Amino acid sequence: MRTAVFHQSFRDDERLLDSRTQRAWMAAFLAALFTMPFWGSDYLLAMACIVGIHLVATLGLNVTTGSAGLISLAHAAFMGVGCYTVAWLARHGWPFWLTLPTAGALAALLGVVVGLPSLRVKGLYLAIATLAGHFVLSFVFREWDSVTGGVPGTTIPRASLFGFELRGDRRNFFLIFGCVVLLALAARNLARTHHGRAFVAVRDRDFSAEILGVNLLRTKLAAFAVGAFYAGVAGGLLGYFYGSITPEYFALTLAVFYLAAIIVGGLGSVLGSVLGAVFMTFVPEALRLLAHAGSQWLPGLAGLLLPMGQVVFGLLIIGFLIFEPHGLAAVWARVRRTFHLWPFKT
Amino acid sequence: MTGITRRTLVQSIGAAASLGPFAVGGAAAQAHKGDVIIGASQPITGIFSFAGVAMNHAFNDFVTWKNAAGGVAGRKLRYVSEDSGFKLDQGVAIFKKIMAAEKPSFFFGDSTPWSKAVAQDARASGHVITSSPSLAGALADPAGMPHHFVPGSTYGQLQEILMEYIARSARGAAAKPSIAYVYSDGEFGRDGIPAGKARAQKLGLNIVGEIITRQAGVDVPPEVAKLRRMRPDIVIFQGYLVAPIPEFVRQLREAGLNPQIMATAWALDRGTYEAVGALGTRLTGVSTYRYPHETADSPMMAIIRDQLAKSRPDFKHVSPYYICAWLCGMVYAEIAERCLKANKPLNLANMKAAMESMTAFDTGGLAGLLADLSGHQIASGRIYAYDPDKKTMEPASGWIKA
Amino acid sequence: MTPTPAAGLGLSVEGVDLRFGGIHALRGVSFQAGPGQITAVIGPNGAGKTSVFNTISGFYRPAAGRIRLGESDITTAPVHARAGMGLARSFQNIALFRGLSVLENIKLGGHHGMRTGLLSALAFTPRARAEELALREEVERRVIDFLEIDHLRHKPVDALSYGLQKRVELARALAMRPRVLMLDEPVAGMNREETEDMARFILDVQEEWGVTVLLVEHDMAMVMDISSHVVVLNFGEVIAAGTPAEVRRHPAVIEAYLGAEVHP
Amino acid sequence: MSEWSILAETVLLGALSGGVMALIALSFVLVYKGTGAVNFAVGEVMMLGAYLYYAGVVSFDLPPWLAFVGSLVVIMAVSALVERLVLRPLAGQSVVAMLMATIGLASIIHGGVEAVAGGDTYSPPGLLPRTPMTIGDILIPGAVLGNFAIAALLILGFLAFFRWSRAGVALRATASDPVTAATLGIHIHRAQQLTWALSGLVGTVAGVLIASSVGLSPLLAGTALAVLAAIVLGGLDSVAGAIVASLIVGIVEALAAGYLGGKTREVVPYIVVLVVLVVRPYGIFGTRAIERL
Repeated sequence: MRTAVFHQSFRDDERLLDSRTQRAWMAAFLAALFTMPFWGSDYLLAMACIVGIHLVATLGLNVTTGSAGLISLAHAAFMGVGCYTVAWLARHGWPFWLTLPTAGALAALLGVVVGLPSLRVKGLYLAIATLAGHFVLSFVFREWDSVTGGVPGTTIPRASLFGFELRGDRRNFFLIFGCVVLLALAARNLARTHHGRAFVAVRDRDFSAEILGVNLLRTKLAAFAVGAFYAGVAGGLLGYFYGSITPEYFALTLAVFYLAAIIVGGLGSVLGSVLGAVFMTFVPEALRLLAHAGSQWLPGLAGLLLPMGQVVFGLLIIGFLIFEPHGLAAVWARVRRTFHLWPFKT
Repeated sequence: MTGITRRTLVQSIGAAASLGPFAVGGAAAQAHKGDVIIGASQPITGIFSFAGVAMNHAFNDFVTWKNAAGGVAGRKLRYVSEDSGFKLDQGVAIFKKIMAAEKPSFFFGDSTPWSKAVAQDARASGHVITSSPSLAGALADPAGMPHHFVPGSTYGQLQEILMEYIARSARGAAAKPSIAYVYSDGEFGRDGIPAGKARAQKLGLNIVGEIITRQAGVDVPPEVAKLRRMRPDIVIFQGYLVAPIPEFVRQLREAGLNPQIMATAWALDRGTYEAVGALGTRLTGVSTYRYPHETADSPMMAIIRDQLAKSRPDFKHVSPYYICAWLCGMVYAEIAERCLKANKPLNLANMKAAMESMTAFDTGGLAGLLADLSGHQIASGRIYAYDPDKKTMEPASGWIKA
Repeated sequence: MTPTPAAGLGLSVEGVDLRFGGIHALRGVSFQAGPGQITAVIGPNGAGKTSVFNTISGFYRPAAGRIRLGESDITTAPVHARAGMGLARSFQNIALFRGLSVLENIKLGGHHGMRTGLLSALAFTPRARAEELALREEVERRVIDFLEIDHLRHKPVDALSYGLQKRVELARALAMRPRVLMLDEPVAGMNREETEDMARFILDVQEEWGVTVLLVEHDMAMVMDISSHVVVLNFGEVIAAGTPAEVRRHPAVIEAYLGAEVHP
Repeated sequence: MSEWSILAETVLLGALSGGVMALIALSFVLVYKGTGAVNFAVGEVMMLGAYLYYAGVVSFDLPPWLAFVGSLVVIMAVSALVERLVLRPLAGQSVVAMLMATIGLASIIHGGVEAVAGGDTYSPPGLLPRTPMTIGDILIPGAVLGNFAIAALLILGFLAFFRWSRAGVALRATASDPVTAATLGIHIHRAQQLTWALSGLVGTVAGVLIASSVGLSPLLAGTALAVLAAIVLGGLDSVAGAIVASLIVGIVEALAAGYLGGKTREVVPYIVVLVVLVVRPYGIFGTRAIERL
């Protein structure tokens, strides 16, 4: 029960951070985040950049599958589209603040095309239709040598801002987390507008939503477009971060990784995407540290534990599905609620 | 515990034991003044684990042997490696972690994507020479990848050596043999094909057809049907480790065809030549490295055998991956030695110059001829053919330079 | 304050035929719902009441016949466009969206009136914020206060009692700025007191907003009490229509409900 | 060889390889019809079965046929266990949840097999003699014939089982309407467990057939994904559709590989899927799901 939070106007009631404590926490979090390049170690920065890229893609999938309930297995392919678009445009001298939105837009366009079957089919048929979309796009990545560099892949010139080259993890960090904050805010805003509500309505009962005036055609395609836009931007950031990419990176396992992230994190919420992306990226890392720490006493542990990465990954998905369907976001909310009036009893 | 699991567990426990102390202990172990550090992101787990485990053992054994023999110009070698699981994200993160923590002078990765992904950071760091088991032509590029070298011949060169051998052995014959390519739809499969076809054309050899298949789970019958129509004298496989080659050979024989079966580098491992040999077919192919049983002609092979007897008695099968990694260790040590002897710091410029000065590097017989590393690769190889009696691969030609 | 919505429109169903494969659900159904009036459609279970509603909503496409809303023929209009024309609806088995709070469910009613584009929604431009706040103002004033559910705003929908859920559904329908309000068994499963509340709300809506109400309901007392025109359906056919009094005495209706009189 | 016999050979080989694909498709459809869930882990169960068979032959020195039967029994037990521990707690949850549960399952099996058996490729012994057959100048390899024979036999057995045996009818009833089936005294949980066990069995047979011809490695699981194209073409909930569609996709893949080059082999079935989904959204034989409002 939250006390001392009284709104005078609807505007206050509708704000994202509606209490001073929330605004304080958010300010502290953002400060810690954007000063990380100065106190973080190289390794931490590298992992943070990878988490940031996965987070942008997870935010997108949480719109398509989390909010609108349209299962998409083509998310990794959309990321590929974004990455190759940025690679091609950057080679022709376009600056990053132009290549990233264009990459997102192109990926969004393909998202709409792959999303077309969602108008006539639902559930598992749709999942298989997006799977088909994934394989068709992967085929294009491997064969269209002139643009994508074909099987050997292609290189992406570093992003540069007015000649100041974004090289090394520190500079890329700001580019990536600038996008993360912007796109997370956008996703959060979407949930406050009628588009966001329409997505959830289409997920829960799309026939009733239609009768209430929700245009299913435009809403489902918009869900695919927004999700693909995010994946496209994430692909672009990936290209700038790695500097070179091959088609193998955008495998089906990556699409499954993002599905797992939104389920473990929490379907349909931005907080869910954040928690899911961070958690799922660090599972293999945590396993490695556990294996090394344990290998002092149990030499065999690393040998057994490391390949178990995939087993743990699967166990997590099933565990969360059965015991905590609303994911880490629900756990986070429960924890926060117990500390609302800390140290007093709620 | 089933047979296959016991062998694998032993391997992986061995890997873990070597991994454990070095990976974590490495940082903690008191770093001697100016240790020469070799970092590695090895695919200990994942679909390439059998190669990763072997290469990890090789580097450990090489470092133990080299330090026992006085190290490098008085300095000790230290090997720090972690498991990449053959995933790009993890492999790159490990590279950055070890570069930050250990400032290594040498780094060994797990694949072509890895080598390309870390290229810009490796070059920018200015103090590391990288390498990997990938024989892709794009990686042997002194100008584009000054910090990288390929510990063997590139796929293209291997194909060229193969074509030279085919042309040479057909000199007396009436008609030139017809050749068919069967390769997998990935960089591992496609990379060397254009060079091979070009050399074949130059030598007047006739390529009657190309068959491209998936990396795994290949539907063999329709492809064999096509081969039947091509009627090739020689079938060259490229881009497979074991999987479909034995089945291709089996169905070719059932269809009454008996072409000569050829392959390159990694495909010439025991799994393949034994399976194909069991079908009564002599697998032939080009390899940059000698085979472990050739201790007579290669003093270094004898050293490897002794070192293994000491440190890893139950490690029976020495695969080409082990030899490649050991050879790579030797190149690293030689580069370091040449710089330190001329008391030049181990930075990129000096190490690159030292590497390119190694035009007649004695690999102790591992790579046959004296190796010339000026092109950031070892462009030589020899043809080996399977000997059903000895059940090993025996030399079938002299050493050929690409 | 936003302008009060335009007065209710007349709704006429003309000779509608509906078939599901072999089943002939509706046979030449015709009736009118006078503008600003409360018209009830009654009949035993399986008479085709919900089928008529679904056909008017556009969920089923009739084999023959026409549906007219005010002047325009909406028989083939796309389902989602009908909300924009002023056709609002509640559902027999409650169709609230579990993923949305009560307030969000109600706001969804206003969806067809929103003009903010996707991009400006993502950026939440001042225009987008203004439109959302205007919708919030309107929903608060004209629906939430009106139906006295301001204590439920941020509650999850499935935490509410059955009666309250029905009221939220009515609120959502009202948020659609309806000109014709279709209510599918609004008081089914409610106790006496809740039924009276709901009946009062329906009457208030009709009187204050001048909205045309089309009602499907089994609670005879409530129907006869508040509706000015009653249509009786049986086996997909209109067997009687008129004022509550006329219909009550109509022989065909009695027979359909109570079975034939046994003549001595 | 004349143009015609090349075409005939390609089509025949495609149809024959479609036989094994039909087994995998049957494995998918069984679970979908029985429990409403698509099992994305069919490929992994297939691979696990093949590994069990190989372990039986190598580690326990069993003759191939005994090892084969052994692996079938173990897989049926494993599948039943999976249904009990993973699927039943999720009954009633959304489609996304069921789909993701099987994807999680696939990742567990894949990781487990890789941890124990490593990434090497093994070649398990074949079950059948491999005498090829020639019709005119068309030659059909023995392996393909053997695989098709076993697949056909098993599929006919299943169709008979579903048509005439009491348990088969009970499974069909549970599949079409679990609630009514329960009221008629059919123990629906045991029926669904049996469906999963049978799906595992069919998958393992396909796994052993493919592994003994193409080699056994964790990547074997990938071949099952191509079958998804077939079952969509045939309609997710129709056994006959899945079988016919698998033959069609087998032929389409063979024609694509034959005339458009090996590279297109993997993507052509998916292009066919996209076309079908737009034209006939529920596949050729699939029934259109009726939405109740």
